[in-house]
Amino acid sequence: MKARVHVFLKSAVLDPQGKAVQQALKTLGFEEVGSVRQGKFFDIETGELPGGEDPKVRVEAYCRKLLANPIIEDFRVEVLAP
Amino acid sequence: MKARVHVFLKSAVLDPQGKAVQQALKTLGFEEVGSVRQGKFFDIETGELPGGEDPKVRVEAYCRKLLANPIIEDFRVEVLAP
Amino acid sequence: MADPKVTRELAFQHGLTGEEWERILAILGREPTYPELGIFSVMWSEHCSYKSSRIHLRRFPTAGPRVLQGPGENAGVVEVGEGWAVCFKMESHNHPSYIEPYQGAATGVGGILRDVFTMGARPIANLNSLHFGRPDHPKTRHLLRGVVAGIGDYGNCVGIPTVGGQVVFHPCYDGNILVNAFTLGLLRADRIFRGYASGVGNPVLYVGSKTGRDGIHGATMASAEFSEGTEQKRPTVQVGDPFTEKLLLEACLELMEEDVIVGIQDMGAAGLTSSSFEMAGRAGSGIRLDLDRVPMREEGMTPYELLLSESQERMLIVAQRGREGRVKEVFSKWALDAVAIGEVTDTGRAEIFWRGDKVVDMPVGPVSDQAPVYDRPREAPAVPRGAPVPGAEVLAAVSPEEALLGLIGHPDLCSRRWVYTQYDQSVRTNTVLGPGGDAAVVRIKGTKRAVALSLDVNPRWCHLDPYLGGAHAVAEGARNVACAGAKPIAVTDCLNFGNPERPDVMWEFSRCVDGVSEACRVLDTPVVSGNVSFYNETNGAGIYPTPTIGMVGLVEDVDRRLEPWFRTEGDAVVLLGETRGHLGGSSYLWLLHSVEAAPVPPLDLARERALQDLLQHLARERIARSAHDCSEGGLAVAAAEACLAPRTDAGARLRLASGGLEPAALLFGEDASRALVTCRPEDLPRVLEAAGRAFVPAAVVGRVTPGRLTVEVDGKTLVDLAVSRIREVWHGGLDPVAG
Amino acid sequence: MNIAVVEFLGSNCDHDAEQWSLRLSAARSRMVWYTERDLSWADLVILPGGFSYGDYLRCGAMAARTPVMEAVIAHAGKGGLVLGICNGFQILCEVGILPGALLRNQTLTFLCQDVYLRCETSASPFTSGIAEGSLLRVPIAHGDGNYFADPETLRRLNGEGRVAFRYAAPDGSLSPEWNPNGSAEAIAGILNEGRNVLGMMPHPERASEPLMGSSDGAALLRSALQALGS
Ligand SMILES: Nc1ncnc2c1ncn2[C@@H]1O[C@H](COP(=O)(O)OP(=O)(O)O)[C@@H](O)[C@H]1O
Ligand SMILES: [Mg+2]
Repeated sequence: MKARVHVFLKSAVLDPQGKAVQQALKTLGFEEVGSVRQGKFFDIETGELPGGEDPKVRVEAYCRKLLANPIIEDFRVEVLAP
Repeated sequence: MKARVHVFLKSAVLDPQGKAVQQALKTLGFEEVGSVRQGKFFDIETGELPGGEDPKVRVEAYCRKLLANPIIEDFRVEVLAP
Repeated sequence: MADPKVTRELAFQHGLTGEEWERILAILGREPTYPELGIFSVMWSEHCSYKSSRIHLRRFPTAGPRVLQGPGENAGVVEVGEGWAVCFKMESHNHPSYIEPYQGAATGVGGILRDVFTMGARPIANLNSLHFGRPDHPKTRHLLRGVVAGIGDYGNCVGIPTVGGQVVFHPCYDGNILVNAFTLGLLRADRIFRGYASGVGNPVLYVGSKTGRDGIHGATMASAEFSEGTEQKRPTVQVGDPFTEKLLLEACLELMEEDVIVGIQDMGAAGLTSSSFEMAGRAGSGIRLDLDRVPMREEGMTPYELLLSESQERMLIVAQRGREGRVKEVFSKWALDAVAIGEVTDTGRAEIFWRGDKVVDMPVGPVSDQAPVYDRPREAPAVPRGAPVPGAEVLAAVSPEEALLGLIGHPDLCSRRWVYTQYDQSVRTNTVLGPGGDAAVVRIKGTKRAVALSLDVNPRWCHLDPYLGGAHAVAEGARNVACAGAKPIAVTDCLNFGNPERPDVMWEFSRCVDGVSEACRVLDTPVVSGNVSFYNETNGAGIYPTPTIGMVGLVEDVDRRLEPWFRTEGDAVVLLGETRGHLGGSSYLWLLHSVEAAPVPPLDLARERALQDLLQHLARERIARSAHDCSEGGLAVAAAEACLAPRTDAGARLRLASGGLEPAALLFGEDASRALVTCRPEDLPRVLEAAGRAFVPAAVVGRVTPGRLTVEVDGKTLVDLAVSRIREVWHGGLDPVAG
Repeated sequence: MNIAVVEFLGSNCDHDAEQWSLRLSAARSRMVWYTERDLSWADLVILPGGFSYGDYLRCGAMAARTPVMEAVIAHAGKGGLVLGICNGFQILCEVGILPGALLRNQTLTFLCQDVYLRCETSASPFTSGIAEGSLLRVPIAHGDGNYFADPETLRRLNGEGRVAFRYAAPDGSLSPEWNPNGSAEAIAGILNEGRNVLGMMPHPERASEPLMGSSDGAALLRSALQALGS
């Protein structure tokens, strides 16, 4: 299976990195840049899933167990190939 | 305009974080996990682009000037709303 | 993928010369295979073989009663008492850091750490010497930020404190920055490990990260000039993995507590090739490797790539036969692989196999230590370098107070706080004095001892007068550690120069080596390790000669050390050494008047030695309370710096006699061999008496006072500044460059 | 007092914490490997600072999911003392023993410098010997120490007196200038509901003898020792 997971900061959480990127873009002359939020993504490849588990459910488990911290982050899973 | 930019390590470049995540997932019992590559993404919102410039071209300029380090990273731009 | 056909042309593309090609044919008695050609090219590159520098480096004094391991191993080792020794070395990562500042600097730190722990030492201190282009060069900000973050993130993660260094800006580095990383480790004097592949039949184990196509030909890149376009043709940049480094460090040190390891060496430049050839070369043995067993990160790797890859965080271990299991056990505790990939033989040859074929079969000796040695032509410049010192009218155009603020707020001389707050300075809880003083002081737990460390070089002086510049670098380093109360005991160096094929560069190199050698001889500080980086040149513009000196001093009783700062009101301020107002080469003329004036201040090494012995005496006998050397910016800058003690606002009132000198010369001249010391008023006679006995000139120049620095010359107040103002200007100096 | 210092892969302040404990003569301390599952012998568990798993993914994320943490949770649940320093604090938040999270420093850089900590409560085993409102000078060394919690959590922390330390000026006042990493309400350390778990970003073990430049940090361990009646 192949999946891509996006992990983003919740909107209530300040994103100083995104802010710094936004300011840097402006300084470079890209005046139009309004807001930037930065996140992480993971491209995951796996072997066969155990006992025919649903790929999406499985990857969501990766997220809950490790990839995202629910206090500050949300995630979204896309299964790219079963 | 709204765009999302993915920045990834070039495939030949070592990704220590991805490697560590992969091992951690395995230790957590997700034996099937084969490879993990970690990347960054940016969600960007802008005001009007100057002189009707093509949004994709413009965002690619952000990437070349700032968001991606061409020596070790590649990027991909998706324009989500013009 | 089939190997390309090996031809003379291909050898040229590998940076080999016609003469070297002939030599290869003679050694092998046939044409080399493609992997063999790769091996010759990296082993005989300037970076690995020292072919242009070797005959000069022989002039360094390298022996001494404390020296347990001199140059030739992965790092030098010096005994420091009570059964302890320190192991240290400095290495350049200049080219990679220019191309990718963050990863280049980070992997530079990783490399020097491995050089030290491979000797069996636990790293306890990192320092770094950084040289950037002019502060307002468009690339400087990006390079500075990337390099500092890279050094910090790597050392911080591994958990080694970064306790000092230097940062220099000069236009000669606009296209070639310098990143020199220093590590010092601690070990028992009788537990030194070396890079020996000995004992026929002993297994050769590969430990650490898998091999990818990282930095293939990094070693030859470090041996060629940059030009337009090389920035494009770059090999895959190496990415540092400090977490793996930390595991590797712990696994190696844990294994070294047992009798399992025969020899060990990191895979640095030229990776598996240099480590296996050097280890077999030192032992006079042979080695057989099976490349199929090398852990690989990428698919389709060829023998050539496996041999030349510079993937980081890898080591080669020769273990005692039958103890492989123990090696694997310890490494697996640290979540690392250890794989037997070959064995030691008695053939004197390197025999390397790939899918059953012998792809390399060559004698080790001729490759590892009979590399070509060149005595390249040297030629002094026709016209001596440097402008004359400007006349009094020019100097008078800037008031002393303006000049002082201009100097301490200049990126070249201001506080490095922005840099070193990004470094963990206190992990391991040994840091007695971190960055910000003359020398860093790091204690040795379980004893009263400490080491004092400083990195120094003044490239402008080395340009104006390479001999004196080299000698001054050693003298300043030794003075810095002596100001902490330490006895200078040994030196490592990192010699950064331009293209050695240019006679003027080779002349600079040779003169610098002579200056360094002479100073090391007189100051009793043998050179125990070092590194040469040539070809720091872009489009024909080379850097100034930059022989960075890493000085190591020993404090026998850490309670009898000195700090550089004024602290206690009423203390007497004494200037040791002679002030003649020498402005040639000064920061004052360069930074405020844009003049690189000659000549460089003279250096009397016997006087220098006397001053340093005196400083140690004053510390040992607890007569002095502080000592700070006068270097860049002269007496006035030294005094201002001494006012900047953390959390105190002690100032000073200085009353000087001009002795007929211009104020600028008196205040900002950079006469060598001077230091500002303070003492309790009642100890003043003892200070003066000790100085008299040592034949060191000493003048009482003022008192420590609260809150202000005032300087009177012949009764006239020339400087009157609040310490808080000095501090603000000093702290703000890097903002325009880094912020 | 039996002190357990947990060693994760990559921990680098583990020995500093151990030596800190050893300086207290009444304490016995032992290093505990991250795969161990029994801490029943320990009176105080220290989760040390320093880059477990390289701080990859998120600081403390991977350490929080190691076997030893189940024992730490059990120990804390029984009221046993737990002190998380720097990375240890991040781990305690990741595992949910303490609320909130530690984000990237506002400066976006790693920061190592001395800070002043104002003690906000003496009502805990770690701070019983430290007067409320008094200041400790202790170093920080982190890239992600910017404390974040939702408003409700902050309200509770304040209301229940569970903020142990705040970053302060040398005169004890609070101001953004003296809050080095941008933490919410200048929070440098917090307690759990039972007050037996303290997480803090600064490093008291690095300020525990005069040679280190400050001994202010020693008070934490001394308080804990006293609380345990040894
Ligand atoms: N790159 C660096 N990393 C850490 N500390 C540094 C660095 N550069 C300078 N420092 C520290 O700043 C202080 C001033 O440096 P410098 O002016 O070179 O000292 P000195 O003139 O006494 O040799 C020293 O304590 C030095 O260790
Ligand atoms: Mg100095």
